[in-house]
Amino acid sequence: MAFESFSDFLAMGTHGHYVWSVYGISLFLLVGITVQSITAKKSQIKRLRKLSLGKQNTHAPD
Amino acid sequence: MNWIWFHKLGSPKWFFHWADRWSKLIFIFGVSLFLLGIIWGLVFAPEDYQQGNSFRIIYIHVPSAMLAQSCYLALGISGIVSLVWQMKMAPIFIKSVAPIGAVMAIIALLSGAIWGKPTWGTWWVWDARLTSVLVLFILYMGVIAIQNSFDDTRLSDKAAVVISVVGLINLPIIKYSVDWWNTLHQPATFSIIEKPSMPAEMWVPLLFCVVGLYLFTVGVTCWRMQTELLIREKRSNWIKAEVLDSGV
Amino acid sequence: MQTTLTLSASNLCIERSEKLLCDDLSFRVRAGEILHITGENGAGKSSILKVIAGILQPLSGDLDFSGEDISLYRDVLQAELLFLGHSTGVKNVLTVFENLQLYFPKATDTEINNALMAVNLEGYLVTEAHQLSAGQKKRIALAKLWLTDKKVWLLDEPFSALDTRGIKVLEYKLKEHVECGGLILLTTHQKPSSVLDVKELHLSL
Amino acid sequence: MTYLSFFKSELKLVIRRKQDIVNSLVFFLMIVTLFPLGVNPSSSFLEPAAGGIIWCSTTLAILMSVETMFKEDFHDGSLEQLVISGLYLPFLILLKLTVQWLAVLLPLLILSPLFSSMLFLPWSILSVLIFTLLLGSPALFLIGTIGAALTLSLRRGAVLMLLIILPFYLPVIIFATGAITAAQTGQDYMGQLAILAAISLAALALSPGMAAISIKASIN
Repeated sequence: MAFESFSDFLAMGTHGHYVWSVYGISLFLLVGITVQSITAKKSQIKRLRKLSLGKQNTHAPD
Repeated sequence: MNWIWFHKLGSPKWFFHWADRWSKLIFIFGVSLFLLGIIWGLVFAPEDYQQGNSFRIIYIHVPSAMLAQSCYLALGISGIVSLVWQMKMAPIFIKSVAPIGAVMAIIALLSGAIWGKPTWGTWWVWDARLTSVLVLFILYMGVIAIQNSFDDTRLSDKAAVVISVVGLINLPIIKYSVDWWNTLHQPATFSIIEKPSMPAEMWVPLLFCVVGLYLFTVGVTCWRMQTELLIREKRSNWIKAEVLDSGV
Repeated sequence: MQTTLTLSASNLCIERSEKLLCDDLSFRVRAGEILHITGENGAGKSSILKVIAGILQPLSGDLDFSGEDISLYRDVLQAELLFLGHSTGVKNVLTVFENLQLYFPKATDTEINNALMAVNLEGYLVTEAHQLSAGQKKRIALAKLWLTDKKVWLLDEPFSALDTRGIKVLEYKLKEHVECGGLILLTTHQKPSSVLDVKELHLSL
Repeated sequence: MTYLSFFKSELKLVIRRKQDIVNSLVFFLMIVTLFPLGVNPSSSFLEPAAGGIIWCSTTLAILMSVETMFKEDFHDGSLEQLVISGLYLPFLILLKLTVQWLAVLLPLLILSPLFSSMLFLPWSILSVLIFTLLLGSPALFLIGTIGAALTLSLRRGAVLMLLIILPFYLPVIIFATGAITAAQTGQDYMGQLAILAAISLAALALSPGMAAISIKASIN
């Protein structure tokens, strides 16, 4: 353990705001691209599903 | 030598199933490694004797800078693969990995700039590493821009392939020229990362972070490629079956 | 050794901007024949010609020229090919004469003059092409037919810029060409007159 | 069509379109003028910066002239005719490029004494400047061709082309200005010139083929 207390850990010496802002921004960007990738895939699956189900319905009567 | 894996990789259907099975595992494993490395680095690694705690930015900066370079390398290699073997998956890979590489480059740039403030006293120094990451970022934006500029998929694929191949060949030249230029103009600045010796408590977590971020990238790339496949192969039967099977 | 020219396509699939234009198209043209490709606007008449010429890539299918597979490399065909597309390839700042000289550097002045006479452009020899109308530019491109020694002609709407007399002249030229052992693929809207003996290939949307 | 007749007609085209060449020279002059006006007209600023200023202006002027290189051929259909002519497309591109290079670079070289005296570049350095232009500019043209070929079907491709091609120009600019700086400080500059020549040769090997692939994709 490199820190005496939790507040020490937050302060990071005098460099707390540098370290935490880097980690914050990075986390935001990494989570952002992950979420974007997952939702894009899901929404595309949903769209294709609707499309193929819709086709089945329209073809059903004949 | 067995080349079956190579041909399998070129098959969209095979890839889709492979990604379905493995991408989640790879992603989760990667994220856990990365988090482990970061927590280790933030909480347990010792303070740097020169830079103090701002040194802990290394656990973000180095992995993302490495990923930014590796992604471009992968981009260029798959560009060559696409030119030589006309492999269908290669342009899909390029399209999927370019945004991730761009994000990695942004992270490396921002973390470098923020790290620069306590180290050099300014947000930006024209240091060799930061400058080449900046160029890398512009290269990524070029690939992304050219993919989004054409309506025709075939043309945008070809354009992205050509640009990434040219980029791959240019990358070492750019890197070398920036390094050379840097020694010319900035002989005095000390580089933020290169150390004569880094103790194991410092570099082992860094290794965790690097490997973790690589795996994270592989996982996310798989999903993006699957999305791209779902868009492009929407008329094929196996995609239709796939879509109906999967529970959203 | 086969000496007669044949051009054949088998199972050709052509896609343009995500739309399938033709699926499983096959045809065969021999020396002395004219293939007339008909179809509505947007049915892919021009695209077929461009695919054969090697400007567009087909989705799948094979092309064969006199027994040689030209699906991947069109060199053998292009050595014998004259393609007149929708865009004329006429350079605006060059004169009519220079435009033809670019494609036929060995042609003499009289030959070029005669060719221009055939398309009713005599007297425009040293006029720069940007002073001419779109129809006249199209006729500059058509004049190539009177200068070329290539055997395979791909003509996209060759009659569109011509008057009745011009159409007749061109039809006789086409007839002469196939009689000398050439082969022609052409697209038109209107039916060519009975002077020409054509094989029909109809594309439906 | 033969290689010779193509080359001749390209020469004619360039000569008839003198205005395009004049435009890119005026564009060059304009950028050079921006620096004394916008930053500092004193020789203490301009003299060390002269190499960089001239090279940045050259880069932009070349990019502008290369960008339009295939546009007209694409719209009037002669590009299609080139592709199906049965001639080797990369070589045709190289011929076209040679004409363009002569047309842009020769006037630039002739005017370079003027530009360098405007920027207080000493006469002894002028030869180094000319050498860097001669050895470095082929790379700029060759790499730029790829961008021009890729964006030729776009109506507003100029900005996109700048974005994708300029990063590839960095090494050329760095080594060219490096050679000029080295000459100004009395150091040996042969190394930089050799690297410039190497980059140009590499571009010569690679670019025509790449541009041909791009053109074939673009006329689709």
